[in-house]
Amino acid sequence: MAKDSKTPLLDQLEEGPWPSFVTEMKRAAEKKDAAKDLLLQLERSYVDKIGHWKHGGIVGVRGYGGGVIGRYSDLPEEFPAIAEFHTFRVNMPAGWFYTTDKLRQLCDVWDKHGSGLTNMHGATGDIILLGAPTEALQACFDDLSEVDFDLGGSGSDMRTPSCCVGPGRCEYACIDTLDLLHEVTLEFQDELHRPMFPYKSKIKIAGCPNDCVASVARSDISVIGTWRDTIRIEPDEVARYADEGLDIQSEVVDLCPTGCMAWNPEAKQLSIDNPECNRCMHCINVMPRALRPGKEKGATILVGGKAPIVRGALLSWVIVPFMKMEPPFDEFKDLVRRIWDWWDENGKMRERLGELINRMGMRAFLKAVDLPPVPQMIRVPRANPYYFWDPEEVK
Amino acid sequence: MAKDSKTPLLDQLEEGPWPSFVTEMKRAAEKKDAAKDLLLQLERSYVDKIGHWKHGGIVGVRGYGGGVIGRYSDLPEEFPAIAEFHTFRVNMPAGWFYTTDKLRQLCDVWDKHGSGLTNMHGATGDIILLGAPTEALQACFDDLSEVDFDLGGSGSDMRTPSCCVGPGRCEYACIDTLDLLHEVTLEFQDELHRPMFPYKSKIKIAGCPNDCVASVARSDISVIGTWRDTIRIEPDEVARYADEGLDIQSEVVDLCPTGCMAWNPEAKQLSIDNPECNRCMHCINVMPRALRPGKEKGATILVGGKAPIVRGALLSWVIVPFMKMEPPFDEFKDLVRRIWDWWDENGKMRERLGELINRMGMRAFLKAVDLPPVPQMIRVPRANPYYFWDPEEVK
Amino acid sequence: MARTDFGPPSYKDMLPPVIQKNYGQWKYHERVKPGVLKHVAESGDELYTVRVGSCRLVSTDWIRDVCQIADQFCGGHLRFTSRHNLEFLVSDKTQVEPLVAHLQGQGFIVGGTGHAISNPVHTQGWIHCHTPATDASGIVKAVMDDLAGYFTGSDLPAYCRISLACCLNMCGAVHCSDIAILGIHRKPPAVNHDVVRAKCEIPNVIAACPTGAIRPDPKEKSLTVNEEKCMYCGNCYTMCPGMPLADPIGDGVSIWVGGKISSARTPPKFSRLVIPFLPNNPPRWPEVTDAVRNIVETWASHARKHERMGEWIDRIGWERFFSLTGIPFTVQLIDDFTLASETFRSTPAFKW
Amino acid sequence: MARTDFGPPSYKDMLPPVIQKNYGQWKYHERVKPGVLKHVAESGDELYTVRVGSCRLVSTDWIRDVCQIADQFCGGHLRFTSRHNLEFLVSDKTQVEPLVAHLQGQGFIVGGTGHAISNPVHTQGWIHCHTPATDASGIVKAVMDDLAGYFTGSDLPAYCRISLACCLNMCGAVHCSDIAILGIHRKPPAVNHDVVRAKCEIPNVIAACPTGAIRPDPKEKSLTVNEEKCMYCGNCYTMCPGMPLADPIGDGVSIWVGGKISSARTPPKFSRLVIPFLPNNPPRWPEVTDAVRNIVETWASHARKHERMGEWIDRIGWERFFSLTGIPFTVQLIDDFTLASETFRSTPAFKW
Ligand code: SRM
Ligand code: SRM
Ligand code: SRM
Ligand code: SRM
Ligand code: SF4
Ligand code: SF4
Ligand code: SF4
Ligand code: SF4
Ligand code: SF4
Ligand code: SF4
Ligand code: SF4
Ligand code: SF4
Repeated sequence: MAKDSKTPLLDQLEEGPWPSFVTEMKRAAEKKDAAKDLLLQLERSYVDKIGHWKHGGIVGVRGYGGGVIGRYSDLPEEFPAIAEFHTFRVNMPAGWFYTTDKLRQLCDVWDKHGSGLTNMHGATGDIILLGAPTEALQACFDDLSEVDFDLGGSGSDMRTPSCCVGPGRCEYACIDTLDLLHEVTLEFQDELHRPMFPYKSKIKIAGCPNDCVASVARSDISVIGTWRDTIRIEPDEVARYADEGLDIQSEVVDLCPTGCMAWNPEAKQLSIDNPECNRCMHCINVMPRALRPGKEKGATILVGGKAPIVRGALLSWVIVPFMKMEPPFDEFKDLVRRIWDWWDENGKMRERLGELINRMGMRAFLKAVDLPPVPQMIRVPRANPYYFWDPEEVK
Repeated sequence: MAKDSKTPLLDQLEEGPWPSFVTEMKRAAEKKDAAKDLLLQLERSYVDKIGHWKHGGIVGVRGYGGGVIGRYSDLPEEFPAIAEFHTFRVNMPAGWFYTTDKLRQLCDVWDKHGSGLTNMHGATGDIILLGAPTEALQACFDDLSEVDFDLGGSGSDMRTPSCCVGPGRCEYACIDTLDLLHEVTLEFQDELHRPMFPYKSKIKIAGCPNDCVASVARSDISVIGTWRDTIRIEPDEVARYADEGLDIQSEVVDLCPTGCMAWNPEAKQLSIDNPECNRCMHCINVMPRALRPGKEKGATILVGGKAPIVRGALLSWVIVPFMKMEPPFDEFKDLVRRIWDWWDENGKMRERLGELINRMGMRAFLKAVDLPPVPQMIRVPRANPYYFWDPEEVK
Repeated sequence: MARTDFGPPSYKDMLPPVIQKNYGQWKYHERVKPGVLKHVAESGDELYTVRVGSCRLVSTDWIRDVCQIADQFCGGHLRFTSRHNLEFLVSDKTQVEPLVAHLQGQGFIVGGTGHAISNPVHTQGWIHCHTPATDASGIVKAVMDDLAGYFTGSDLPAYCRISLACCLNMCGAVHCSDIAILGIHRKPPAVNHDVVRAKCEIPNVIAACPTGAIRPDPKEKSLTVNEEKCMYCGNCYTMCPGMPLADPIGDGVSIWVGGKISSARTPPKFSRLVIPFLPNNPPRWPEVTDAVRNIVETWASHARKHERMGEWIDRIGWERFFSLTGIPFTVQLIDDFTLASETFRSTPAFKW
Repeated sequence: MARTDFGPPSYKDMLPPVIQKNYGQWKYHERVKPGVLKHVAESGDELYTVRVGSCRLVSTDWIRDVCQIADQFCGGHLRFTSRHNLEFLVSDKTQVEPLVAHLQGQGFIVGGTGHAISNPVHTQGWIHCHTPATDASGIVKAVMDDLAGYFTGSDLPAYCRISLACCLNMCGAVHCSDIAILGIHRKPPAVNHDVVRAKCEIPNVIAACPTGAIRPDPKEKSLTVNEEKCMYCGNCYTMCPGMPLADPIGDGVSIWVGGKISSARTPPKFSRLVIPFLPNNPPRWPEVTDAVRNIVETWASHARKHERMGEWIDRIGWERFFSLTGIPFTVQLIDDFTLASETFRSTPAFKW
């Protein structure tokens, strides 16, 4: 960069092997004033060591309660092109699969109305179209809808659900993550687009316990594929892995958390005491040619996962150890409705599902959504004696 | 027992291989009306399936605030001999060692003044003299003091401290539990006998991490012997255990929690990667002839252990990983005083040390008692981002 | 004026000569046979310990009996253990077998060492406390009559510590026992307005309740209890005899498993609730003895050597504990107290 | 009136033919080389995936660029991953090497598969959010420039997932990452009374504070913050521009380690705080890049194969993590929030 660059700090981030967002911003800046001002304001942040955005009031498009995040520069005189710089959350196709045609249509719309900058994708999974003024919002959405892109969630609604690639490319998929995601998204369009819950609610769907979409940590309702029967073993392929040099004893058997595997190196035979297997995936992960999930497939449903605001982060908890997952997924949809109903009725403002369960107790939750208690729900039983008996339980 | 027994239910507890407390009660009942009425009231409880005691107001002996537990029958008309039936908590000698002479002196006093029934011992460790009327208390205590028995604790004071047998008989003892106990008990006689704390405070002392006195679970201040250097190995004895048939690999090495041991069966050699040993005692326990704690001995100090009332049970937490423990134990006594001072100043009524630390934070505690933070204090660092910075920490 | 604050008798005066001589100089020990330990000192001296089960609630006659035995075999020295057993300390090896024979002849029970079920730590129960939800000594007697073979033998996989407390106060370390038997109340106090008016200081009673469940009842000049907030702790009854908690139907026993104290292999653990309620059925509490035996035997037949109850369960998983013991899993076992979410399962990895 | 609620484009229309044909019929996969996966279907069909690192904040030009490559090599199909990488889906094996060469020629970075450091999940930072305590894209760029060799190679012991969030809201799964970089504020909002008076609804601001730290200041017709209760969450600033939290000295970065998501071997875990504060030092945050590299390399050189950061630390113990990395242990790392006591150590068994 030239000596008289206006962005000497950012320029340093154009060097190095990792792709440079600064370069991307500069490409957009060549066409769009908004992108240029964004670059300059960011340089200013790099000097000041603070951000320069204010919270947006409510902005949006007709018929929707969410999907647009309002944002205003706190230096509008200096950076007028980003005085208003709102983002769209655009619902991505399941599994983030695209045809190039579709992507180009999206680019055309965004080049027309916005900054030309995007996030592919946001942390929730949406396509983030980064920065447009208030007046452009409706027209931009109209054009998006022309090319079949709808909005995702924001505010106190169901957020855009997401899923792993699943049956699209992964041999481990125990459920059709893509189809389930699409079905759920269509089923709950109203909940997605019109905030009316106590707070946000997220659904994420992973095809197996590897959880490649991090559902257990960042969704209120986590769906994780699994199986109920036994791991399928291909004995020849086991032997082939051994021949290729895999140390099956130390890399597989010794790391099995339940100790349910045995390896006979002479016979090159691997055996699994399947009832003791907890289906953690490790052995399958290491030997995918030789081992496969069983055939009786379905999902474990967990709830409550979330980031730390306000009472600490939570990982989702098992509430249904196994549910068949076949179209039209009515059992699942119905459960989701029962869960939301209870949360909606009892949740305080900004209280997520997990926090509500913590406050009211798993017992109240299970009763309300009509699920039986099973040991798979717990890591350990209670250690404290503070069970408040219902008079009905005391005959 | 005869058909017309007045205690048909209790009589059934005279059968069977385990020693019978009913038989003991009957023996005492032959001499003492109080013991007889106790037996009858207990039979009544066995019929009614409820206890028949009321809480005692404050009873005691001159010069002491605790040491006697008041108790009144709620059926005084029926069982007049136990209308008042208070118990003494008598401070036992360290390690519960007795000469028969001393025990007979105790029996003489108790046969004179009380029911002739005792607990050898109470769960805190005291000799419990079970049941005397109010009027007998002072005289009984006077006679006890004649034979050198003093009272233990009750109420909001330091409770009678206790310790394991330690150097009296155990090769694992890393500290002189008996001497430390005796010294501490003498040092804090005032705190033991005159309730003036927010609540009870317990000290228990174990000679090694086997913790044969359950200090970690039931004392506010737990002292557990340990060592800092390396386990001493007697190679010949290792080989002898192997020759005798001990499976050193599976019973010792495989159960070592840190995986720091290796066994060479051909050479019959056992080796320990000592810096990785966490001194859990397992290997030493299994092979006491061959393995011994190191020579640089001292104690880990933990605090906070308690039963569930009110906010849940706590296990004690490490606050000093290693402290030398040599007479006159000034460093330890001084720490105890600092801990009590802070608790006394900040604790609410019925708030034990562990609960206070939970309420005010380990940070405040460590600062107040002047201990440096070290990783040995924690199982894991915090997972939540809610650290409240002191303005002084933010330069 | 009587002497005060002179403290307990010095242990130094209580130690037998062999201990005085070898104090702190013990080298190793061996388990000679159930109930008999041998400790060898650096000096080569040997100390034999013969351990005897005690019901803890004993008469002075019993103390005099055991003193006599100690005089005869142990030079007038004995001790008690932290689990209330009695120990005879023998320095003359030839006296060991005669002592054991003598004890057994007198009806004493010798054992409790090594991988055995030692004496259950327990509490007062209906003998002397005012808040018990069950008896202590009676259940312990019934349970140990049933399990005596595990006291006199020592071929369990590991230690198995059974403890009993008669109410939530949990006197004793029952919250960290391999098997804990815990008395529980299940009904809030039944307010007797007459007694409250006559005998209780209303503000003190209100202040005593840790959950704030008690409010004044101005009409009755007495108190009411918000039953949903009451956790049956009995603090109010301690302050006021008009608030009795005990109830023949409400009271009973819960069973907790998997706790431990020692740091051997794994850190100390709390016991966990597995049976929320069994009725008080004196004098022999058959439901309780059956439950405890079932748990002991299931563990004993499945655990590996040196594997304590909690370590075994950690290895196999709680779902497997329930399937192996046949104990039904009920909603009461799911935590809903302060740290509840720590006990939930956040992984799809579990067994059927 | 525009159409509403029609939902996202159907994934079915987005799948390349080889996936349409073999949908749900994949048999196994192999890692061909860093950045290249091969999936084999029951039918025998093969699908090659070439993974490319992305900075996520991209221009439409970039999207058009990659579309062009996808047209050339992949019949016009591509996808993105859950960690924001780009994947080219190749059904013709002979196209794999030319594609990789083409990509590298164009300056794309190929890798991120297997035991590598994949793309850090991250957030908006100074680019678009109003509560950041640090930038997001800038630190990620600096860290990944430094660690690019671990993206293009894949010989780490196991996966190492790095994530960044610019404030406590933790957008992204940073709380369960092998290494999490978290922006933190350390100063309460600096109340600007003029702005508050002019622009804010006082009751709403008070209600927004989760810790109840805000009270009315009647004199100033404004607000005061009880600094001891403030945990710097920025909720008040969301409601009211007169309560800015950002501060060049107060703001910076904290480092957390040992989290994981998958249930492979061990259940999911939270990341734990190990460095409470590093300053914001743009554009390259050298303190942060050094800290992350040190942690990665210490782990890489000590962990066993398949052992994630948190699994390694669980095996060796946290005290050993601190001694091996040389990171000082400070009081900030000790929990004092709601579940604090669960994190304390209740055993004398530890290392030096
Ligand atoms: C854009 C995005 C970050 C990104 O760069 O990718 C984002 C950005 C914001 N998040 Fe987030 N969150 C984003 C994914 C997440 C995730 C990850 C996820 O969904 O998987 C989480 C953690 C999971 C969870 O929900 O618990 C997340 C947890 C939060 C929280 C804390 C919620 C909690 O209960 O702890 C807040 C605070 C709030 O809701 O007030 C928040 C709030 C915000 C706000 C709306 C802050 C605000 O009040 O204005 C941010 C707007 C930034 C902007 O100007 O665009 N964001 N946020 C992500 C959404 C993109 C998308 O739709 O794809
Ligand atoms: C006698 C004894 C049980 C026994 O049969 O051995 C006992 C008996 C009582 N305990 Fe205890 N506790 C006894 C050891 C314990 C222990 C065990 C220990 O000290 O190692 C504990 C658990 C450890 C602990 O302190 O946390 C214990 C935890 C309690 C508690 C709950 C304290 C808590 O913080 O959770 C209470 C309730 C209270 O203090 O109000 C309590 C209260 C009581 C009272 C005083 C109930 C009352 O309010 O009247 C009982 C009097 C019974 C009586 O009439 O004699 N007792 N108590 C034990 C004392 C004998 C001795 O001095 O040797
Ligand atoms: C006598 C006594 C100490 C005292 O001062 O009274 C004692 C004495 C010994 N204990 Fe203990 N322990 C004694 C209570 C305890 C307790 C406390 C309790 O049960 O309340 C524990 C903690 C129990 C727990 O973890 O829940 C305890 C956990 C141990 C352990 C660890 C066992 C384990 O693997 O977890 C050992 C090591 C071993 O034996 O392998 C041990 C080892 C020993 C040794 C072998 C130590 C030695 O070298 O002398 C002693 C003989 C043990 C035996 O019975 O075979 N001692 N021991 C206590 C006897 C109680 C009884 O009458 O049964
Ligand atoms: C493409 C993607 C799914 C998607 O829908 O986008 C994916 C794809 C695969 N994952 Fe994943 N995972 C993907 C995100 C994840 C995540 C989520 C995350 O990182 O936020 C996780 C959880 C991470 C964690 O535990 O913290 C994840 C944990 C796994 C694991 C478990 C690893 C472990 O031992 O803990 C496996 C199994 C393995 O590879 O051994 C796995 C395995 C796989 C396999 C081998 C599955 C298969 O047979 O196709 C895929 C290729 C992996 C590779 O990169 O070598 N995948 N995988 C995601 C690629 C992200 C990226 O660009 O780097
Ligand atoms: S979660 Fe399982 S099914 Fe989904 S992509 Fe990952 S490994 Fe495949
Ligand atoms: S899936 Fe996990 S638990 Fe099951 S056999 Fe494989 S490694 Fe073991
Ligand atoms: S705690 Fe240790 S030193 Fe004390 S008796 Fe038990 S094993 Fe021996
Ligand atoms: S004391 Fe414990 S950690 Fe140390 S070597 Fe022995 S078994 Fe291993
Ligand atoms: S456990 Fe409860 S009922 Fe039993 S002695 Fe202790 S306080 Fe009394
Ligand atoms: S029993 Fe305990 S919780 Fe219930 S009302 Fe009485 S004091 Fe309160
Ligand atoms: S982590 Fe905080 S600052 Fe960063 S995008 Fe999310 S809400 Fe904004
Ligand atoms: S930053 Fe958060 S905690 Fe602090 S005053 Fe504002 S709203 Fe309250």
